[in-house]
Amino acid sequence: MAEHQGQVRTYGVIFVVLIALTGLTVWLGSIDLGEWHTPVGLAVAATKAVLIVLFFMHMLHGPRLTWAIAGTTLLFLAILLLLTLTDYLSRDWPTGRVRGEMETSSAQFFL
Amino acid sequence: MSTVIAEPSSRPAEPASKPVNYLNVQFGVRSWLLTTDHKRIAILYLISITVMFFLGSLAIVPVRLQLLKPDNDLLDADTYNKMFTMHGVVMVFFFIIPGIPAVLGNFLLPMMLGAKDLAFPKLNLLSWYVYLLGGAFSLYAMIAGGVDTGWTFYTPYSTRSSHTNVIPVGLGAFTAGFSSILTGLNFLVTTHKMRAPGLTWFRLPLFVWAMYATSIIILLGTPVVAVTILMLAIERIFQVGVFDPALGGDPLLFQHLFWFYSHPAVYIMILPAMGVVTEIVPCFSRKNIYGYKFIAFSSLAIALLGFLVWGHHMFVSGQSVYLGMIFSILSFLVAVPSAIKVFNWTATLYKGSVSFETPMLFAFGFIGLFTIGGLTGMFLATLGTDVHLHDTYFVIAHFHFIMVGGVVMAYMGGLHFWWPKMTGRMYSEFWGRIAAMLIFIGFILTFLPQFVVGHLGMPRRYFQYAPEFQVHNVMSTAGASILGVGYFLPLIYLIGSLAYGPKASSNPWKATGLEWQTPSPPPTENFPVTPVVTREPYRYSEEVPVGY
Amino acid sequence: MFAQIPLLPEQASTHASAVDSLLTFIVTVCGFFAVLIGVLLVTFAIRYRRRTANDLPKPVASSLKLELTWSLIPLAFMMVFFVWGVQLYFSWARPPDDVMEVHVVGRQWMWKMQHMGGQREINQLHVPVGRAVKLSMISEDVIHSFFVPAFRVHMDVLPGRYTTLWFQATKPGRYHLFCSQYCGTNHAKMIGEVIVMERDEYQTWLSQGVDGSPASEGRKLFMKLQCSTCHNSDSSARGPLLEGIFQNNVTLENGATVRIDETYLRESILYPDAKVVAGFKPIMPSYLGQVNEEEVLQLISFIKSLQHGQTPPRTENADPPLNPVLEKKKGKSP
Amino acid sequence: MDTKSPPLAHHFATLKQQHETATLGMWMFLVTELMLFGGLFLAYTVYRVRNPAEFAIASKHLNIWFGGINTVVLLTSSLTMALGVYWAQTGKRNLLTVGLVLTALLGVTFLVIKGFEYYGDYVENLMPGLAFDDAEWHELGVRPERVKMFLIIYYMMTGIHALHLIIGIAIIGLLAFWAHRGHYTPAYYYPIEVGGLYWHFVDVIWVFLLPLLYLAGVRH
Repeated sequence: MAEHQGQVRTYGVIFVVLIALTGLTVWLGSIDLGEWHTPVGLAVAATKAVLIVLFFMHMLHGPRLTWAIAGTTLLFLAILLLLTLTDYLSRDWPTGRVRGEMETSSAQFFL
Repeated sequence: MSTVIAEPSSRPAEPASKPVNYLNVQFGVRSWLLTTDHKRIAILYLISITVMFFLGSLAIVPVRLQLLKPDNDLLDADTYNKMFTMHGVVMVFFFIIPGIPAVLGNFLLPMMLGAKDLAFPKLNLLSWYVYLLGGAFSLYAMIAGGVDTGWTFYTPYSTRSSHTNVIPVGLGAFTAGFSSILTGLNFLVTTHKMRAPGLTWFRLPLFVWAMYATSIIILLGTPVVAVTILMLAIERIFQVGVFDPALGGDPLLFQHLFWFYSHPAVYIMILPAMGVVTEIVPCFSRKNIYGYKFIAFSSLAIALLGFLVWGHHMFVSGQSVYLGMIFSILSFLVAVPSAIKVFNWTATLYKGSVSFETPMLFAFGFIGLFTIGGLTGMFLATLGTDVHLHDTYFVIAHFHFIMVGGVVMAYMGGLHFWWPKMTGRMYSEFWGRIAAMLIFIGFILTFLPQFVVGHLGMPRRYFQYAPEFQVHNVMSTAGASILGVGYFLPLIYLIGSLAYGPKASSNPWKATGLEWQTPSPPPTENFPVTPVVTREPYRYSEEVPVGY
Repeated sequence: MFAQIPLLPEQASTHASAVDSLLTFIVTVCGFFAVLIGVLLVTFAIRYRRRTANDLPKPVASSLKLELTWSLIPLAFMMVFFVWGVQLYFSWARPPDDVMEVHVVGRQWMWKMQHMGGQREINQLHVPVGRAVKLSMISEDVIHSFFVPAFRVHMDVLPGRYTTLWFQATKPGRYHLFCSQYCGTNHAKMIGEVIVMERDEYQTWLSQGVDGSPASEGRKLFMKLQCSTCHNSDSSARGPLLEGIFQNNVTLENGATVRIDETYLRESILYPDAKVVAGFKPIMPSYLGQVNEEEVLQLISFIKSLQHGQTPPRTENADPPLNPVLEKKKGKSP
Repeated sequence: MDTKSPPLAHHFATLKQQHETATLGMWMFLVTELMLFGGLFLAYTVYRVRNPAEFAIASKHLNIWFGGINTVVLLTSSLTMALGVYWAQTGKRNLLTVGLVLTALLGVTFLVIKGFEYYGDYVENLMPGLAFDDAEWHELGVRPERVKMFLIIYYMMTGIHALHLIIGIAIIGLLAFWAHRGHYTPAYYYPIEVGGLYWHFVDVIWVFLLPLLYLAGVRH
């Protein structure tokens, strides 16, 4: 693994950013963003995760294969989540059958 | 003729004195139980999987006998339910899923790659112990009174209603899952990092491609079913709702999570089988495989698309009908790469030099039965017809054509094909052919009538049934007894060959793979000198390929 | 001997003939491909069998055209299966407007049916020929599945949620009813019969042994449980008036809107706190465990039938049912 | 015991191959781990879509301070881990040992805080099966069985996460011991790198658990 100048400083900066983002999450948690509450919380979390993966886990300068692995995993995770959620969100679309138990619309997820 | 695809592989002359190989390098129980040699681990797996196969077969004997008469009372309902559940659990989790990868894959993958071992030999040994642990949990459950949920563990029956050993069996499946994760991980890393010099991706044998695709599925799917079983166990133990509607849950979520793994698991079973057949067919046609890249990429396509079709198990479950539509069309798409493979195998025979040794007979059996199994899948992927055929014996027949007619046929073919390499002995060709034909005939007789009785409306998991279904069930039971003889024969003549079989040469079939370039049985680190590969696989002839 | 082996199931519903046409089509196409592959395998195996031990055939290059041909032609057929299958699936999922409804409750290990006219049956379902029948189904315990092979229809019966299945019988007779989703010990005994009758016979059958329609049974229950203590037309009523509300939209305490359907009514009877109508307090007690699934269906039928001014009068001198939690709270407070 | 010739396993040709193989193996393992949590994330999402009110209210009953402080603890441990890998690359044996020991200790700190948090949950009747009062939730106008569902998902997610952390602490502890013994050199440090990948992954999972579990509802 190639060494990089000022790696310690990079780690320090990333760490400070991570802590700041944690503070931000907790602070945002007390603010009513309406339906954006969860997406914003998850976006901050995703940012933190990306920073950790890219820098602490060295993916940024890692082999392409690592990127491919990460991408594949996220793709299949998305398949699992999206196809299953499709069921819950479209189960009650009209076909004339008796409506199922779930009345919540997709928008309510983010309330 | 002998084709050498590895240039400097100076073929080791077989000296008169006993050559050192992986079998005789060390003796004693310790040397086996603590081995990290992938070939020895493969043998350990072979033994344990064979035991599991016969246990699973034994469990179905009383079931088939019970079904001889419509209102038979040979078994009571509970015993019947426990028997078919054990048959399903043992066969699925402890035989078919690990079968080809853990035995043939373990033995062959490093050799086909020109490597000395798998990337993580200790992990490989660990996977066998984890497998044994899982098996122990399941056997405990069997002895302690059995389990009656069916291998699918559907909630809320499994969490609320069943009074049997759901947890130990769930734990067994959970544990066995981690065993296959370790194997899959090992295969992926080995394929990426341990290939011999010159062995580029498109020079890999197609068995390796198949194992690679299988391993991807194992890695992505198995953990999901593991955590699902965990949730099921927690709901059952604490009576806190995850899936049970009375506790606020949704039973369909269990089905989604379960089939997200268990449908791709079908491809975990069939892809290695396809890989085996892809090795056998060109060898006994003495010709290059037709459409190498199409077969290679169709394996990957199956791995990807296989994850997109799980909902076709749920067409009448109350899932969204719109999602049903999506799953239906995706299910048709996954049929295309399978069709590509069948056509390519057939085309490989064209203008070949076809011979009919035992492995090739099994391969023919595989192609025929798999084709029927695949085509009957069309009826189940089509929404309108699945509404009728769902959960009937039609489904039973369909997946047995794939899993038994397909996977077990290929497993037997592969075992016979590489038996000389694994043991250094030849088995009786005569008995081999008899067994192959008995299995084929027995299989057809067992499962063909089940398509009919399923269409007539006989639901699965019925211990007594309407009288008009009797003829078909009697035929099935008759076929199953032939099938049983067919499976028992190899046990005898293969074991017999260890003592009485003639010594096998390093390449008895005159095949091209790297594994045939080393003595039979191979030495501990597989190759005396690391081979260098300079050309694509399946080059039986020096001539340049000609078009149609 | 072979003449005695049954090969095809009876066709006794409008759906059955539609499914059978599609089945025939798929059998034809798949049969063609199976035979094609079989013939090719056998022909090649014989024609190109090894003749001398040292045969060494020339290698054959693969052809993109050929690969595409044998990928795309099956795919084209499959798309036909798909589109045809979807049509049937939607007709299976979408009952016609003019249907005769029957309530079905599944439990380990029996089927309980209740007709709108009040007739109740166990493991039998009498229906007239030529009339669309819609089953509203729910399970009391685990998942079951309502399967009538002669009608080529199938639908899972879930606990906690209504599912529906409809069919229109075309031929009088007695047909198997199976539970096809494994449900425990006597799964194989959870069987029954669907008895299809000519219309006049069916009318005769209807006139025998009527217990009272679900709606009238529901009315009795409604009175027995003293629902009208709160659900009445007084301006000070503690619960919403239930007259003519079915299929209306209603605003909840939290501002959301729900349509009043069977599932909402069931939830409100068993879990009244879940979706409280705006302007009312969550004081209604849960009837979970006090009414079974059949009775819930009866109450729902009654509420569906309830028109303006039909709410039964309050029973005199009856204490209203109270939310146990509130009771407890009252007890706790000094 | 300062090993000058780094151990090359018999089946590898070069140290580089061995290093790459091990790293790749860990990445592949993390694929599995992510999919394992994926199943739980799906259950969470589905039930949150179905029961938004219960999830919001139950989430507000969890203690955000424990969650927040633990996030900081875990992020700090990730920093010390990353520095540890850097010191291993650059051959700073003592610093490496210190980095690893700190990482493991921070992991233990996390678990201790988590333990206090679980105890607090128990005291506040947030443990279905052990301490839970349906009436309390009826009063808040939500269905208790759905609150239980949130809590059981919370315990599964944090429990499995804690299990991973315990395994991680054991691994890092062993690595620290060997580092102290001088096993690792700039040419042979892949066990540190691989252990680090695992540790960071456990951290990444927690980063998502924070908003999902503690911030499902708006806290005022």
